[in-house]
Amino acid sequence: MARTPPVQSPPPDRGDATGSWLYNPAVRGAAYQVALAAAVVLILYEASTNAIENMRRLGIVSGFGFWNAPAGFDINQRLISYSSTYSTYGEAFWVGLLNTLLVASAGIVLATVIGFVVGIARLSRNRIVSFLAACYVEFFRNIPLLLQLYVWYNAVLRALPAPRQSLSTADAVFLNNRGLFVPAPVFGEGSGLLLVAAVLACAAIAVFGRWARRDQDRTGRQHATGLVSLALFAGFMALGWFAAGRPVTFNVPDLRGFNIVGGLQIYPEFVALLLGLSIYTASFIAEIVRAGMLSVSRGQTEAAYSLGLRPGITQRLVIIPQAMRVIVPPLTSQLLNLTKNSSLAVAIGYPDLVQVFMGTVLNQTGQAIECVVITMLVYLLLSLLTSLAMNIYNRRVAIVER
Amino acid sequence: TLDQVKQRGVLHCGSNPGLAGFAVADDKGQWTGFDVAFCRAVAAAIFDDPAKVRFIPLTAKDRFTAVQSGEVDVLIRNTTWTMSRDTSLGLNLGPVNYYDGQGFIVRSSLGLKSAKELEGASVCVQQGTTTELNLADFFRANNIKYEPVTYASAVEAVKAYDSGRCDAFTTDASALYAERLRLTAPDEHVVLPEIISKEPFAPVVRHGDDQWFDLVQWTVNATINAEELGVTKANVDEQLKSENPEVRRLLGVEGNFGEGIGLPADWAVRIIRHVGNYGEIFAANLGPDSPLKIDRGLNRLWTNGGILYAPPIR
Amino acid sequence: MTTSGKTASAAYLRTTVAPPERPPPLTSGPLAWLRENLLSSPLNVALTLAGLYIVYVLVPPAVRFLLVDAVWTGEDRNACLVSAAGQPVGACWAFVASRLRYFVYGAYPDGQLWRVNLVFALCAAGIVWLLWTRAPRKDLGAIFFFGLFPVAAVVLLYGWPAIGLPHVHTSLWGGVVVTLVVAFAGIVVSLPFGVLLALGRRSRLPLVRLVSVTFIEFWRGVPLITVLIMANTMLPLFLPGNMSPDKLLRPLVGVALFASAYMAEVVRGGLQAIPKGQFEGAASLGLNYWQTTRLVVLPQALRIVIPGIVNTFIGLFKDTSLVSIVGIFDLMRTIEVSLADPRWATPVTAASGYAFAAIFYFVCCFGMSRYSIAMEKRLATGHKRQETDR
Amino acid sequence: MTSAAQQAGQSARHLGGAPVIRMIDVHKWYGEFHVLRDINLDVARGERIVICGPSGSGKSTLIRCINRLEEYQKGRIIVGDVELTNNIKRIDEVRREVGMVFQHFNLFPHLTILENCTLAPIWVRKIPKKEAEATAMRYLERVKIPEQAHKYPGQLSGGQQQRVAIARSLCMNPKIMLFDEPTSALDPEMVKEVLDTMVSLAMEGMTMLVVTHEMGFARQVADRVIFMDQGQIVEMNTPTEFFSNPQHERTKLFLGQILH
Amino acid sequence: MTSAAQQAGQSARHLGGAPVIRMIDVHKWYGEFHVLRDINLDVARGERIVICGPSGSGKSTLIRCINRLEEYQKGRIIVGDVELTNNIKRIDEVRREVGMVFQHFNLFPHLTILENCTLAPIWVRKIPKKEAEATAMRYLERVKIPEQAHKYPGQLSGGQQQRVAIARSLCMNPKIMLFDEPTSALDPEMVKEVLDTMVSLAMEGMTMLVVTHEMGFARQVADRVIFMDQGQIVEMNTPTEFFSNPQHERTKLFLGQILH
Ligand SMILES: Nc1ncnc2c1ncn2[C@@H]1O[C@H](COP(=O)(O)OP(=O)(O)OP(=O)(O)O)[C@@H](O)[C@H]1O
Ligand SMILES: Nc1ncnc2c1ncn2[C@@H]1O[C@H](COP(=O)(O)OP(=O)(O)OP(=O)(O)O)[C@@H](O)[C@H]1O
Ligand SMILES: [Mg+2]
Ligand SMILES: [Mg+2]
Repeated sequence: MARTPPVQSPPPDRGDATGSWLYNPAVRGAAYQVALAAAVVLILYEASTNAIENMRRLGIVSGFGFWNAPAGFDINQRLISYSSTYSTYGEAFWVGLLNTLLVASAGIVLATVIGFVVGIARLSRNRIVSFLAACYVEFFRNIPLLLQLYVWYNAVLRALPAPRQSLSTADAVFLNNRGLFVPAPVFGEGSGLLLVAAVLACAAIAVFGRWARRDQDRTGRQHATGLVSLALFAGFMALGWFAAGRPVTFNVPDLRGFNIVGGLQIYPEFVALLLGLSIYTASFIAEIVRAGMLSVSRGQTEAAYSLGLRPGITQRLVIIPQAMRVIVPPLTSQLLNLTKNSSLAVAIGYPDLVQVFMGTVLNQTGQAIECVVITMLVYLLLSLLTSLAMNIYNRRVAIVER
Repeated sequence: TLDQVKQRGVLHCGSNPGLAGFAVADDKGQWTGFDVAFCRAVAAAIFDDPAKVRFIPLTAKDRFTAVQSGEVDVLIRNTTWTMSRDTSLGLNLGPVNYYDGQGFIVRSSLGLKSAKELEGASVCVQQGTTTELNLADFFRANNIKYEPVTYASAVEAVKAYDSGRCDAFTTDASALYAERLRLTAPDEHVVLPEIISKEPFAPVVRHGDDQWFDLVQWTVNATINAEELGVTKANVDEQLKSENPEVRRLLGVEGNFGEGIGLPADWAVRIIRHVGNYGEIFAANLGPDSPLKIDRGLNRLWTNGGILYAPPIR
Repeated sequence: MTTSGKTASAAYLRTTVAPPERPPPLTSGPLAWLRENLLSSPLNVALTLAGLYIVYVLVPPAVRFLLVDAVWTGEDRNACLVSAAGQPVGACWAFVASRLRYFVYGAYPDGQLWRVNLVFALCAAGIVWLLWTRAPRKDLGAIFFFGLFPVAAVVLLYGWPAIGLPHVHTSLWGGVVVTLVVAFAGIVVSLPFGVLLALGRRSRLPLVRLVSVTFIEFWRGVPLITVLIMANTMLPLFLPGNMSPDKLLRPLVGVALFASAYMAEVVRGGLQAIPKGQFEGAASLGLNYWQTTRLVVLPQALRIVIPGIVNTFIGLFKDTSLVSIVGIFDLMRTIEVSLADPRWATPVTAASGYAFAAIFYFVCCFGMSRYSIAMEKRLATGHKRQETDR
Repeated sequence: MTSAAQQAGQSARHLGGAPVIRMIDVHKWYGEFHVLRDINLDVARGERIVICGPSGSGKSTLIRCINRLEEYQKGRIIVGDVELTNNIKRIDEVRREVGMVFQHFNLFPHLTILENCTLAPIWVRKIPKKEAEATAMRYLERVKIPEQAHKYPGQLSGGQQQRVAIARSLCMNPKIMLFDEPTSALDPEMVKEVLDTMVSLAMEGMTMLVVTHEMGFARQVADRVIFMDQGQIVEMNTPTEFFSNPQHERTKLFLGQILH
Repeated sequence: MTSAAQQAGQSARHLGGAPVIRMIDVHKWYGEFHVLRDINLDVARGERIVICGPSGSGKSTLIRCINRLEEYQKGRIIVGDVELTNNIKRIDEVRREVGMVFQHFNLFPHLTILENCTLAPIWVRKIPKKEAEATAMRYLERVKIPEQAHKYPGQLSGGQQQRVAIARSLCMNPKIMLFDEPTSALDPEMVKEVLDTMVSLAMEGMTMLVVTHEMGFARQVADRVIFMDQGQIVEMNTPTEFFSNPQHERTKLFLGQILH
């Protein structure tokens, strides 16, 4: 009987002749799905017909016609030019979106820095330091962010003096309850050269970096890349500065009337939001960092030490690369949370996307559905892009197993 | 709507969640104020009982949706009557129960005489109201630079002003007086003389129920007419015997004007007996008998140099 | 080697036992601990000093503000303005005390407070029943907490004239009551709904999976505040005709949908941890899909994710504060509103109110997080025992 | 009918019973991987069959096809008088009659031993709880661990757990029992207690298909031993013949490795 | 000086080399727990020492003291001509000369095998990459896995990983190699390949300290076998003597358990 039946390819999907279709899982599955689809469609249909009917009844016109209508209201912090006279609701949207992105990106940097510092402090062998870090984490993450924002906003405001009693250094930087005023650079003729210098500097640093790596590969010598890069950058910039004839002047803030005029103003709402978001999120990041560092087994450090690697290099080449794999995914989700939480700006008067678009624009135009949908889509898009990037990263760094 | 209200046994009245003088609830949920009084007037007209009102606090943002959706039967909440609101939001507004205008409050220590001196000032304002637009218009028209600081709620805006974040706070003048009371040191703030906008406050109802709209309209008108005719809470029962045909028509002794709005003939008597006439409502909530002590100004009767003028009942 | 050649053997045999000795001084005991943990290197000394300085900067003023200089009694703002002795004043607890009723019950009518208290008591009982690890009949507890209690709470809080409980409209609810109602409604809805979504996400039917994934990722991708604003402005539009959901109901719907998505992900984690053998074991006994899910898979999965559920609840609890932005009188908002009360306007009023809120939220959240950590430890050791036993 | 099928039919007939399991020309693929090829096997009522073969040869897959934990793509399997198709009702019927014991026990860790044993009778056979518990206790006594009834699986040793798993299957009163390497996850000292249980089960006339490498067990109780390789049944014989006189090269090699 | 120290010195001399490791009167505590007591040991250049003893007797601690993965509180340890103190520079010097292989390999999972082997030479010895890679390949060939150079540790079997770990240590050209139970985490069939590598290393004259329970290995290559118990060196002898004629009661007991 030992004739070996040959290996065959599977036959095409076998229809089931004998089974009653009622009990066929494939049929049942299809039925479930059709039912679900019907339910979803029904809900969507109901909701949309209701919405249309209601809007007709209430005389609400839908559509995006308002996008190009003049806005008529002002926004204090704006990264692109905007004025109540000439700008449209659409431009208000961009102002809000950019403000969201501004505070989110600043928050991401700050939260990551604080989070790593606190997380590493929590692992410190110094008991006082690790205890303080633990207190930080427990305190800030167990209090609602909204409450923290109120406290920061009011604390920031109350602690600072009125404009006339501004704290100032060299009559160029002022700090008061209207915010922080610093000289604003005004780029005159020839500033382009500075840009060129910066680009050149970066190129030079890149070239040097590559050379340093090669040289180490070749001769084993190690180079102080950080210091050299800094020097290179400073040198190029100085060169460009003088070559272009000092093109940049500064608009120095000045106390005039009852307020500070000129300069670059950093609003207290921004500061409060930034602080609140970063400090709150950092308390979560700290835990993630701690867990990540602990996930690298003690054996890795010991192995590195016993090979003669110094603690600094061990951290850089052995521990951190491994910890990062564990840290990065939850870290991104926290940073995403930070971005989403920046919508709490609405509580303290920072003109972010939600405050401007889902607040003022929605109220002035009455176009609730359009405004809500656009705002949500923006956040959704941010989330999806982030998770996409995350998946790619994960695939790239996944530890290869067999 | 009237039938619904009658059936429900209680009027749903949209109100400001807290504006001294106009609508405030105490810890126990008891509402008082100028707008509140008009809500009660409507309830009194319908039920002969001013307590049959449920007050639904609404923010500036969601007040119109609340009317549109029928969550409230009427919105009496310092709402400015504008054309767009009247025509494109599916709402009916009117008549005016308070003539207001937007003003500024500043610290007296600044020594300002006029809003035109606010060059470079930062101004706290509440989001999503006509106030925000008027503010922009005013500064644009006068070509003055300023820095708006916009808050979602009035409470936040006032708090920020109080703590020094802004040089000025702007809202309807009536509210300025009310909000001033909330400041840490009310005496150190002054209301600037400029009124930069017309803000006629009017009750709001939904499109499509004209009888209900009439009822609300004439409730307001009744209080004004009552003041004009000298009918007060105290003397309303006496006035029933009045010979003045206008009074007799108002109080339903002559004719049956209540029929047109689905109410019995004594509808106005109920209003006045329970809430009083316009002058009494004003005095108790905003005027001399209140902490706000707002001058009646435009809100005097036309006979007294104001513009308060109600169509006659006949 | 100083001593040379006594025996020429490579062998060594210990004849005298070296007894255990006490370590030399400075290598153990509190001093060694100090040296080891605080002063082992110059950097460490610097860190210690910096740490002590931070403690010095933060702790005494906080204690002074919260306790030593605090004003405990008083009728109005005068009590909390600069004290008679001209000293600055700490926290104005008198303010909190005078508004405490409002913070807890909002404007709930006076005569009816017992109803709220009863709900609090029932809630506490349910929580203890469920979370205390040695309480009996957890299944009944769950039915009580997730089935009976919500109904009872609604009846008690909202009223039912037929049984002699007059209506108390939701616009009168406020403070802690609303905070708890929102958080609780979130968890009660999100748990079953999250379970369904999690099962859907793991279904082998592509459409079911697609719908679940879309739903979950949508809600997880947008900020809660936008969800709340949406619920507030758009929900009435989507419902037929004149149906206008209660003001408090709208954020509840928003919160519930939002929480369900997060809960689904937590539950999915638990489902993934169930080994394939459990499904096969159940199948080979003839249990069908729903029986397997209900009797075998979910009991295990939910137990594993209790810490995750508690953590979600902590997040939810903190997030309830956002409903204040859309005009719901939760604890946050009652405090915010009270801060604007001119009778209590003092420089320390705001700080006192916020401190009160902070303490409230911190105590609740920290307590829950400790519980979930303890739970996690128990689960971890439980698993270990099982493995070694095998 | 291929020769393999004839043989299988004959051996079944040899025992005189009507076949309770018939596998005819069964083929199965995992994707493109042909894991079962041309399987023909008849099992008579009361027959005890041991299946052995190198790792990956498809033994587990074969017996998992019998209670439809796996689908097959070609051929027919008939259990009792039910043919296995996509009909869920039919599958449930079959699973009720076929018990299965796994390598890793697959007890439900959140239920006590007793609950593990009564779960299926209560929910599948809809037997009153009392009655189900009485039956369960009887079977727990039979596998000699009645005193553990109220413990949880995690508190038992591996051998005890496996015996519970057997009792759990028996509580459904199956007509056929399938065993997939029931002792290979056990420490050596526990293997015996499980094998003893299985032997006593065999002695009572249960129809059994056992995947195992315990050749002592095979010698003692098997009516037939089947050797599989690369998804095929390579050789099938009575244990005496099988061990003393293997025919196929592969079988010889395998037995050489396994019987030290 | 205690007798133990004398003895240790003598045995080293007996082999004729100058001691490359000298441990004099070493004591170590974990908190209050006296884990190493009165350790005296001289290791000559080229000497192969096997350390055995019951679990918890301090074997690992002992060899971890030699490259300062652990501090000790009393006594002296001199490696080469460097005394181990808190001086970081000195510790680095010692670690460069002492290789260590762990029970759990401790390869860096994010680096390829080749990168694992070149990391330390490049960053510690500052050797050009090319050169380091050439050396690494040489040692990988020596441990018979050059073809795996570009794989990651996770893709290798345990035995292969341990051989990589040995190669990685060898790439630093250490004068002394420490092994801490290098085979105890391996499946039996992989033990041999690792032991073979170690034997061949021993044959080339590397100074080795090996904690292991592989008594065959000890017999084959050890110059001395040390038996530890409760933190003390209890007995030390040539393997022949040690196994055939253990002196101490504890040693006898231990050997009785371990040699089947
Ligand atoms: N779900 C699956 N998908 C793809 N291939 C599978 C799957 N399950 C098993 N296989 C493959 O099918 C073949 C047969 O597996 P099976 O488990 O039946 O072998 P076995 O004889 O029981 O081996 P063992 O003695 O190791 O249990 C193996 O090569 C296995 O890798
Ligand atoms: N970091 C530590 N803190 C406290 N005690 C420790 C520590 N490391 C080890 N010990 C204890 O020191 C003793 C000796 O440990 P060591 O690891 O040296 O033993 P060993 O002989 O290598 O044992 P094994 O054969 O199990 O590896 C043990 O009792 C152990 O519990
Ligand atoms: Mg198998
Ligand atoms: Mg050890």
